[in-house]
Amino acid sequence: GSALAQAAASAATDGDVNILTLPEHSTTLGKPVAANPYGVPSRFETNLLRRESPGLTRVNAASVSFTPLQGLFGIITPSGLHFERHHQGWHDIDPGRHRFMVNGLVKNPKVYTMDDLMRLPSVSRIHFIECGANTAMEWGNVAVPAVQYSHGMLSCSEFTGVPLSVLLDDCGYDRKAAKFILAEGADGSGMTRTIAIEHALDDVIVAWGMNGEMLRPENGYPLRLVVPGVQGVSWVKWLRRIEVGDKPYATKDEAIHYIDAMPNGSYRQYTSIQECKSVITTPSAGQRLLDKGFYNITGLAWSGRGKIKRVDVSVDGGKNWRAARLETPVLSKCLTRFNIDWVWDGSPVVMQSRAVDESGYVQPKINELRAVRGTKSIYHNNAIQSWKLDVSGEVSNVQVY
Amino acid sequence: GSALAQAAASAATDGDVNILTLPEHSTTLGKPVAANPYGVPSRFETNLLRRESPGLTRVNAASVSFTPLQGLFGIITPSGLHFERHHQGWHDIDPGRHRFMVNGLVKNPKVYTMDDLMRLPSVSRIHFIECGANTAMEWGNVAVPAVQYSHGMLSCSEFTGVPLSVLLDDCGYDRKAAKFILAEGADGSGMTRTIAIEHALDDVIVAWGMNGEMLRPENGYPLRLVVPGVQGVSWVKWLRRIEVGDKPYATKDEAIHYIDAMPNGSYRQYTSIQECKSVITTPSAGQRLLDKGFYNITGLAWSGRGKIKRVDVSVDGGKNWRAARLETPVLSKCLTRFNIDWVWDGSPVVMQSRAVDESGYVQPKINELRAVRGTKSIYHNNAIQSWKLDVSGEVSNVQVY
Amino acid sequence: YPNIGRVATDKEVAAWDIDVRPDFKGLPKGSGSVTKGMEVWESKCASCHGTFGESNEVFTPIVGGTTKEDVKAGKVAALTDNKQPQRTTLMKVPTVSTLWDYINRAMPWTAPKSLTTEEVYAVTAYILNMAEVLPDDFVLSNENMAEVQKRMPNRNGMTTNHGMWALKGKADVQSVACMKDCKGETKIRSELPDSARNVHGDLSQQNRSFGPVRGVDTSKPPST
Amino acid sequence: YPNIGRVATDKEVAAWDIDVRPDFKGLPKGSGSVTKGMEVWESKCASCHGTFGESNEVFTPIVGGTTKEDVKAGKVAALTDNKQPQRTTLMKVPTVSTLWDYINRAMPWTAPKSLTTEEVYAVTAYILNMAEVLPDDFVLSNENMAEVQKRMPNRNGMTTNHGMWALKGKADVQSVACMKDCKGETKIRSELPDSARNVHGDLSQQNRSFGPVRGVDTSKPPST
Ligand code: HEC
Ligand code: HEC
Ligand SMILES: [Ca+2]
Ligand SMILES: [Ca+2]
Ligand SMILES: [Ca+2]
Ligand SMILES: [Ca+2]
Ligand SMILES: [Ca+2]
Ligand SMILES: [Ca+2]
Ligand SMILES: [Co+2]
Ligand SMILES: [Co+2]
Repeated sequence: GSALAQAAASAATDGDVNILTLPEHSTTLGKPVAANPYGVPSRFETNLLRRESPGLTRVNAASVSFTPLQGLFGIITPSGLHFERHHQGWHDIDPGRHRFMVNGLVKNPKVYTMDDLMRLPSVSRIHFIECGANTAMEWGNVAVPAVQYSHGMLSCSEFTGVPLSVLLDDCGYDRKAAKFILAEGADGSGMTRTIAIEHALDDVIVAWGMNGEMLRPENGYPLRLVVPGVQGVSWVKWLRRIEVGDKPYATKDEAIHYIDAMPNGSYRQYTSIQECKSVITTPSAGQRLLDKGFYNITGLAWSGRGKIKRVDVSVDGGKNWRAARLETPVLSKCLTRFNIDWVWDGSPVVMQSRAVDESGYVQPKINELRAVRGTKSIYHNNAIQSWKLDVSGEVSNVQVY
Repeated sequence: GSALAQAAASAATDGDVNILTLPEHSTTLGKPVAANPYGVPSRFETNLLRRESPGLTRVNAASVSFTPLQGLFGIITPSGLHFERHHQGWHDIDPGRHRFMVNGLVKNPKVYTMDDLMRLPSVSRIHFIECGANTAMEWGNVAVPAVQYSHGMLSCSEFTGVPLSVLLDDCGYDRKAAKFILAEGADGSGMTRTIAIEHALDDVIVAWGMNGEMLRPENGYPLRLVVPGVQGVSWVKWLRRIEVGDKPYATKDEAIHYIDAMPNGSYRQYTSIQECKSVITTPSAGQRLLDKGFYNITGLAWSGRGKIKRVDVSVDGGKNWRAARLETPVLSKCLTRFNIDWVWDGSPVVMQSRAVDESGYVQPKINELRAVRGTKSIYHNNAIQSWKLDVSGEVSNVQVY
Repeated sequence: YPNIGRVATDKEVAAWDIDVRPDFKGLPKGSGSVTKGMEVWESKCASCHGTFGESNEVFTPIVGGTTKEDVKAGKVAALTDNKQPQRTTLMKVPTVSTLWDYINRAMPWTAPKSLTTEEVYAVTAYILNMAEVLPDDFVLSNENMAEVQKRMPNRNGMTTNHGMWALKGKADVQSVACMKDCKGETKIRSELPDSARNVHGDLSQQNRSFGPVRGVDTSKPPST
Repeated sequence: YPNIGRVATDKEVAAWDIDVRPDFKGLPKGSGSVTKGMEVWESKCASCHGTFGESNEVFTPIVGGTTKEDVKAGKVAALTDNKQPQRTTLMKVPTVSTLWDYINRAMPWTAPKSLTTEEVYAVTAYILNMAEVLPDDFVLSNENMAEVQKRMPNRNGMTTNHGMWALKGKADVQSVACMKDCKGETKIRSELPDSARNVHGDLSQQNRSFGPVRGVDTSKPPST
């Protein structure tokens, strides 16, 4: 804190030099409008970036980049920092040549251009997207040094598109026989995922918009599926096709991956819902408090089963809990930011958050998860996260139960 | 529509070549994760930019750039396309050296660093910001060719910061004597605006966050005031100081500008609330429909007095109206997107939207506004906007009453 | 909030608390003559605002459109008869504090906050002198500002009698939401002049090349 | 929705509808031998996945960890005894259709959808041959896929008996939200290994240089 030190030093005398000597920007003319016709962050905002976790995957076109949750505010993820998960790399697809097809158990298999789709009745909704493998590295022991890597396969945006139900109706889907849909991407992996028809008709969106503009290429430009509450792999990017069928498809990413290893050696298949979870983002591991005194402990809570009902925070390793303030609006299958007042007296602290959703489900401890699912499960780790604050002010990642 | 034509042509035969011949992105490996650690829009998204209106001002450091509303979705404005209004240019201020002061009728005048402020209890809320001069060019006759220029001094973001009431409390403001506050910027113009204490204590935020990340430099990095419902000029950027006082300050931008000329030659001073307004963004002037058939008419509604209650749409120049679907959540002092189904039969159409807010206020026609305020008013033009659709498919800006 | 912020020193408050209110709270002691003001104006202001404050080059004119009668009435007649093509600063500004405060904080545009207190008094006096509000030999000071206020041409030009300040203020325009067979004319009263069609550039370049609509090629005339 | 979209032609559907389900709906007629599959593998696959499908270079191994007993049982024993260091593709995959579909749509990685139908049959057969699921002289075809399915080592390894698919499914883990003096141990059971401290780079460069906290300089050991 050189700025802090400086401030303190000069405050002892006449005052802070940053006040007493007017800064240059107060005494000069600044830059014109539209200097950046498409604006970018400040030159002082170069540390919070999407980053990879070394060794997580062996090739970076079938890999992950993580959202820097440690320094974000509110619930909207800046689109430039939305996490990435590609299986065969990303492309910047020409929307004029992109086509979308619906086939299978429908009266009329149809082809739509982007022009067609964007003329249809659209909706915009704010939803979280979380990779099923978020926090996977921590099923066993503590493995990563910061919330970016432990929880950063998580983002939240306002998505705009046409409800899938509108398209299924438009093609005359078979209301009796239809039991599942298959969503298929136009990338090399031809990513495919099965979705139950009830879910498809409920709140799934064929989306082109993200945070007011077109999807970013890394997130599926010009078209992706939005499957609220369900793990990100089902939100098929570069969406080219929906097939209506009567049986699940057991695609690679629902028969070899995104299956949950149980202690008895079996795998749970078709586990898609992201259960209720929360994490304190500031302060969090890899951060240092400069000082004793007041802090706003803040974090995120979410549930694939609906709205967040309550978030409790403990600063004594789980012995006592206080309900945090939830920011409004609290939306279904959307991030909810929580805040709670706290004064650090300089002693060591273990802080945790625990979310409860509208179904009454309580975010579990890691040992409770393991008691049912063992330690090989990889996906769907929604355990309570513990951060240890040391007397030095340094926060680190620990498991507590 | 060469893509359309192509599609139509090939559809007559075996099918669309864009389907029959697999695109390159389906048969190759794409780019790795974190190729862009801070992502940017697609290479096909280069047309929607912040743009100036030629002749509106004479120097571009005291000017405006407009948000391209004609192609945006939902309610969140991408931060790179947030409108700009500077009076003495913009700066990219070093947050480590930025200071914030509260003085005047307070027990303890105080200085805060960004470190201090960001430790305080924060809130995040989605609000619109509209320049008081939005749509000013149309107080008289039709003047501009597109919604970007008629309504583009309008944006909407999730803002994060500490409630001003927390800071006023922290400094021990004089609950009896305090009647107004003055907000002051650190830019060359030292932008200053008076705000009533009731408003200051209500929902005003000293904000650092916008859409999940720090404010952009053009929007006040690292600190700006958020004054929900009030014209943008009060949302002081590069905020350096709040003074608590007992009288209004009659600053340049509340004694020479942002005053409303009335037909009797007097000016209304201290008009700050942005009254209920709406506009159809697609289709809108300067756009062309390629085809008859179904369209989703979509637009935005907002009110400085609270929530939007209803938006009506007319496609016959105001004779008959239908209530549009409002997207949820409908938030106070926030954009609300509306959508309505419509089939174009190829005949000429005049389309309009009309918003009603929770106070019961009905967005007026331009002649109703003029009947009270005349034609010199400049600011606070919240009239119903009419777009004329020609048989050729071209949409243009008209005034209808 | 333990350990957050600190008390500001007097010098810090003095460095930043520069605002001057209509009742002259905040006005520093000092003075400046019209004569000195002319020097300041010609060396530091006239290049942008014109020798007589009349220039429209970088901003609307500062001086012009006010009369001796206005000084008496405290209400600028040209605001009613609309004979002046543009509304100048002095036609609008009701309070002399506003001029003083703004020049002090923001002018000259490229070097804001560079004027001495004397220079601000002087150039404010000179602007009012150009507008024939103050005589050539006037020396403006903190002592006589209140007197000068009484000569401001549009000092009675403002009203706060409206509903757009208070959170629950009453709206002045009351429309009605008719839904069916609404009466009244629904005629097109104004259309975009042809000359304005392409002034903002070709709109086909300002819309996406896909989606529900295209941008109109405004470099060509409308097709009908 | 008048004038939106159009009916797809048969050829268009055929061009894109390539998925193959566990019940072999979508499987095109054709066949491919283990022998041919070895050619395909060595020329187009082995560089990434290893000559024996064992490579860990670009992805987890495809082959390994399955036994003749697993083929009989339809359940891979190593998934229970955890003796295999990594879980290979063949240890997990229950359905042969999954392999066929995925290789057909996505492999080879840098040239997806470039294989002929025969090549896909052949290389699928060869992978199963490497795992000793199919004999050296086997010719895999649409006719015998159902038989091969009966030999998949982990064909009985899946369960859908859980609550994470249905919108209103019942959660398997039921915690309780104790608020005060909560019982049970609250011990630190695991901490970040020192070796992992700086693996993701210096965290002081991954946080802002201002705000409520700073990033820890992880290039140095912790201060306690
Ligand atoms: C380099 C150009 C430039 C110079 C030099 C300059 N000004 Fe200005 N002035 C401007 C601009 C541009 C504005 C409008 C700023 C805005 O939009 O807020 C302005 C605004 C003003 C206004 C407010 C007018 C109004 O109606 O809002 C006053 C008064 C003024 N200047 C006085 C001065 C004085 C006195 C000086 C010299 C001491 C000076 N100016 C020097 C460019 C200049
Ligand atoms: C250039 C490297 C490369 C080549 C060549 C290649 N693969 Fe792959 N393969 C990969 C990668 C990387 C993945 C993982 C993709 C992902 O993450 O979704 C993969 C995945 C697979 C899988 C799924 C494994 C699993 O557990 O998910 C199979 C099966 C497979 N490849 C078979 C083949 C066959 C057959 C060929 C040749 C016809 C081939 N591969 C050629 C790189 C390659
Ligand atoms: Ca401190
Ligand atoms: Ca003051
Ligand atoms: Ca001149
Ligand atoms: Ca069509
Ligand atoms: Ca199929
Ligand atoms: Ca090898
Ligand atoms: Co995932
Ligand atoms: Co404004």
